[in-house]
Amino acid sequence: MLTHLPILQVILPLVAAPSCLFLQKSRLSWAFTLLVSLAAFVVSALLLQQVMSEGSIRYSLGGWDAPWGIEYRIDVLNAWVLFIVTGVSTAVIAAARASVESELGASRQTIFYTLYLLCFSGLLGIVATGDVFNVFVFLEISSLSTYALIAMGRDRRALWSAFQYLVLGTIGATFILIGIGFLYMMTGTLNMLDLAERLPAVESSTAVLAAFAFILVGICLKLALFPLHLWLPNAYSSAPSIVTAFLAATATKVALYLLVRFTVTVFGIDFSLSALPLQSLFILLGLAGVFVGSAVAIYQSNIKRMFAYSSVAQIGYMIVGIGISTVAGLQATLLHLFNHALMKAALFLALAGLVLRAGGCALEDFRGLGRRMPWTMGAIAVAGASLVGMPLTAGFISKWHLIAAAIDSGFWILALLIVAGSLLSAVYVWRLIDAAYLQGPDKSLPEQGRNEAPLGILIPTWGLVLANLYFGVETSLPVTVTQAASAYLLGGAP
Amino acid sequence: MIIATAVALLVVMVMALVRALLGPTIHDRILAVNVFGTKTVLLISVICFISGRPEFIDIALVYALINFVSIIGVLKYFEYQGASAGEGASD
Amino acid sequence: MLLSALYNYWVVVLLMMTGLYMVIAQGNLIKKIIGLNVFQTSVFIFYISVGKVTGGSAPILSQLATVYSNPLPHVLILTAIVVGIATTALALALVLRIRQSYGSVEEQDILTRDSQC
Amino acid sequence: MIESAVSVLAAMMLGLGSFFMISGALGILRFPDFYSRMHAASMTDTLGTYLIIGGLMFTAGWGLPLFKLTLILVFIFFTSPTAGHALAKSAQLSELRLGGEQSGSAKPGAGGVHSDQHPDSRDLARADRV
Amino acid sequence: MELILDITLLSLLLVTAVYIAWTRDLFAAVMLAGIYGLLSASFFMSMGAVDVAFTEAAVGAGISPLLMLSTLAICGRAQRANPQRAILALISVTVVGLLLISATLEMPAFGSPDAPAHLHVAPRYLTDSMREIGIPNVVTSVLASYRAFDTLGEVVVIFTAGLGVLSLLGLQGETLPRQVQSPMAEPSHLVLRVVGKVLVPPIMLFALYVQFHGEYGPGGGFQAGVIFAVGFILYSLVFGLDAVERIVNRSLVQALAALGVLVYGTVGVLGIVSGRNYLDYSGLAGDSVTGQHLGIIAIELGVGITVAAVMMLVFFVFSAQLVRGRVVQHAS
Repeated sequence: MLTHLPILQVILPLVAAPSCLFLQKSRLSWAFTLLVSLAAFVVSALLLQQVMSEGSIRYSLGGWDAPWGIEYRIDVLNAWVLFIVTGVSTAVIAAARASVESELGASRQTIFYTLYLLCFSGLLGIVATGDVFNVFVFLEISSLSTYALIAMGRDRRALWSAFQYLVLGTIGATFILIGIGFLYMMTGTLNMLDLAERLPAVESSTAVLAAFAFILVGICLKLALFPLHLWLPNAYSSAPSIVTAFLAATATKVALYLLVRFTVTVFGIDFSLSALPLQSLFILLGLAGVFVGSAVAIYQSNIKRMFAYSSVAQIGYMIVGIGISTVAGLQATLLHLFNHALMKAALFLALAGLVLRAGGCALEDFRGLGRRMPWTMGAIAVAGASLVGMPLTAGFISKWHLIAAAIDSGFWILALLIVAGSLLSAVYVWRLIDAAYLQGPDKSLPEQGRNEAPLGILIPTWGLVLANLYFGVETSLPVTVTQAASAYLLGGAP
Repeated sequence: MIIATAVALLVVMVMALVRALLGPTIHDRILAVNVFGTKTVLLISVICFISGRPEFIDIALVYALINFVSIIGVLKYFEYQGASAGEGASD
Repeated sequence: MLLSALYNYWVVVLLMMTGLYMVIAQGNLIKKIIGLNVFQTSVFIFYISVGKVTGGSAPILSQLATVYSNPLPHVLILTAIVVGIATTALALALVLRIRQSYGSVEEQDILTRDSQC
Repeated sequence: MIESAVSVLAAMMLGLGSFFMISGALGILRFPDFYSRMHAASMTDTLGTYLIIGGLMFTAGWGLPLFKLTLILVFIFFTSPTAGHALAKSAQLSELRLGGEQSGSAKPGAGGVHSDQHPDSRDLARADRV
Repeated sequence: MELILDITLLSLLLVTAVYIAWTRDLFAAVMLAGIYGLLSASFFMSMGAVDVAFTEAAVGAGISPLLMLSTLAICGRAQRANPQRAILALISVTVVGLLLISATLEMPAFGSPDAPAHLHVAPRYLTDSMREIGIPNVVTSVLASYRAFDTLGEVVVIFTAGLGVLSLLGLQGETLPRQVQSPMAEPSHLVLRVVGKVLVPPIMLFALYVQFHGEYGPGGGFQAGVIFAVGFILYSLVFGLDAVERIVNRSLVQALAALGVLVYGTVGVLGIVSGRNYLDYSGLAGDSVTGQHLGIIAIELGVGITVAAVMMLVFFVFSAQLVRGRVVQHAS
């Protein structure tokens, strides 16, 4: 069975999704989804362990060898991303029940879990595959289910943001399709490794350059890289809370993975950096994302929206890491990918609890929250500290690596700007702390007693928060893995 | 002769397209689409013969089917549309 | 054949641009969806043009033919067409819901109505 | 001998069919109002279609393609008049409903929206009457 | 001849697309989108892509205009002019266009048999698929065996879209009043009713033919599913939605949609059970060619079931909206 792990990773949720539709009771489908997600997490842990000890795994689907059939190819990079996605998904779905029951009508809950599983398997499929067209297909599975999930949000804005996302997402996917078409036209293959072998022979052609540009723009639309981020805040703030937590922690990570996979593995880092002024482009856009995202976040009164803009900023850091384009820079990106997934999942889950109890998540709802929901607010405070990059939290580790990588490559100003960006994020996190602990509860409202979020939400949230703290101190797992991954990607070691 | 037929079909398709573009009424457009559809059926059959693979005529059959169903669907739309426009005009 | 070669790809490019223009510039949501369709279909045409081999027959093996078109782009486009109709169906369903809750399918109306409340 | 006769027959049918079709299309393009266009389409067009499929049938020779062509012929035989009938009926109905407006032209704002909401609905109607 | 066909069809496509972009009558735009579908299908046909032409005809000229028309019937057909973003659109479109045009200049010539695309992976499909899989339609062999996983993904995409539409619209239509009938069901459409009744069974038969003939000619599960659904759609157009829902109710269709995906997924798992990789059908029967054949039939069946079910589901949900809108209008 161990040899089938790569395909089990994807096929388990994929086949579970239609089965879930047959479960008529919503609690049953929740338990089923949780079980599937947990199983996928176990599979990904096994995969990661196998890859770390034995090197990359290849799995030919249908028994057809690589360039003719579709191949799954798991190296340290995908194993790492798979591990993150499945882990976060398990935590999110564990917290989902109460929130979903309060935000969605009873008749839609089974469909919700089915769509969730579809989205989950779509994301896993994108990460696991070694075939560029297969990436497109699974991208569409995850995108279509995401649009439907976002549209399930409570007010009508959800519909509009789902539509906006659908239009932009389809344009992005079609751009990727055009790029794949050019690649196929120039090389005759769709397999990533085969492409990597054959592209150098034709890399001077403008068609390959156009392919690169189209794929890049398509992925950046999905990634919500500044200035293509406009769909993200709307989508995140109006989707059901659980969907926001899941998407914020996984979808952008998977898009970032795709960016790394295409620029580093398929096109080769040398081509990627020489074809376009990509290094400065990435660093500039990343920094612009950091500053614009953080600055806009400061002025938001809807906290979901605030953290959505903060996501735009955090994506900026990761892009900067790729832009540095050294082993250390890439490692910082991959580390931040992991840490950001941990903190955003924790934050949005805590917000889900808040929405459940307070009915909304505007800044006013935070007044006196430290007393009303101490555990929820505590989670937000710790995860917020991690977001800012305080020492002893996971966020500090990745920022530290990023700054070190920048200094190593001689980008002193860049390092300073990263620190400045972190200060901006401290401002918006502080607004929450200030409202929750320092300002008294709203006097005009009747006095509210303690009204803590249900344990079903608190436990997964605090699990993630503790992970934030744990990986802020004991960093051996993420650091070893990301070190191996980036050395493998850039150094060409097996 | 087959090739001449194909050219004639193309010419007819152009004319039908012009009618579809010009309108002026909804029904003119539907008529033009219908004519265009039947011409496409014929064109596909003719292409099959020109390319020497007459076994692909199934596709022409599907076109004929789809064409018919979509014309009926369009007309149905129009009945709804007309009904709601009538309602709209009265209030 | 050279004229045809350029012509094919250039028309595809023009079609893509028309579709993309519709998606970006038109405020009507249904028109946007039609534009997306035009855009996607032009990509299909591009792929099929890539798969064409001069004098090649349809890739269904038979004694009548020796040269065949490339089957792989056909397979890819079959999948892409399905993805396209799936997206269209979902988008239209969204439009219907938007019409129900906003009372309009014009982008401007929706934006003003969103900013009002 | 018979073969050449068949191929001559096929060519004649194809040619005649093309001729009918083009004349029908000319009618669709040039006739002044919807009903005469409709008439042109249904008469010559159907005839042209039969002739062309007939010609192809003679070209096909015995085999599965011949059978499929027959199916197409039968299908068109059924559906073409039905579609025409439904179309004419629908045109007639809509004209009655819209108060006998000339050639059933769509009313401004026929989209179920009030014309005052749509400043360009007059445009639309104009575009519709060009 | 090929050249004339090619150029004419492409020019017509261009004219149609530009007119669609220009017109402000959405109804005309949708009708022309139907023509656009027919034209592109004819183009695919002339390029030798018979399976694609088949699918595009059914989807681009059939299902998608029908769905758009039902949407239009509810949302109205007038479109407002708003040029405010035209400049941004023009700029981005021009950039994309120039990039593409510059890319075309160095592309392998159109139709050249020496293009890299025809030399590397594809030749094996053409030369070896007969020996390895044993069916003449290479597109089907690639679709259902070499790249079967893509096709599984495609089925899941369709399933996802069906679910999405259901979650958006499906749960409102359940309060549909029973007595509402389609206007087409009025006695005045006697001709239509008779023809509809006569045509539906042959359409179903044809769908089955397409389903199982897909290995030898153009066709396969997807196309068959669409044709099957079109049969039901025709029935519902002529006899009203209720008549169809008496035969197939919605939860059955929903279950069928899931079932198709499950069939596909399970056939893949059988590959693992038989000691091979996922979706490897060679072990399903004594010799590998028979196994492949069996596997392809099974998964095509799964595809057909899901596609037919989802298409019907989507169409019915949309029509229910239409009928509902009409009821609301009558009430007000």
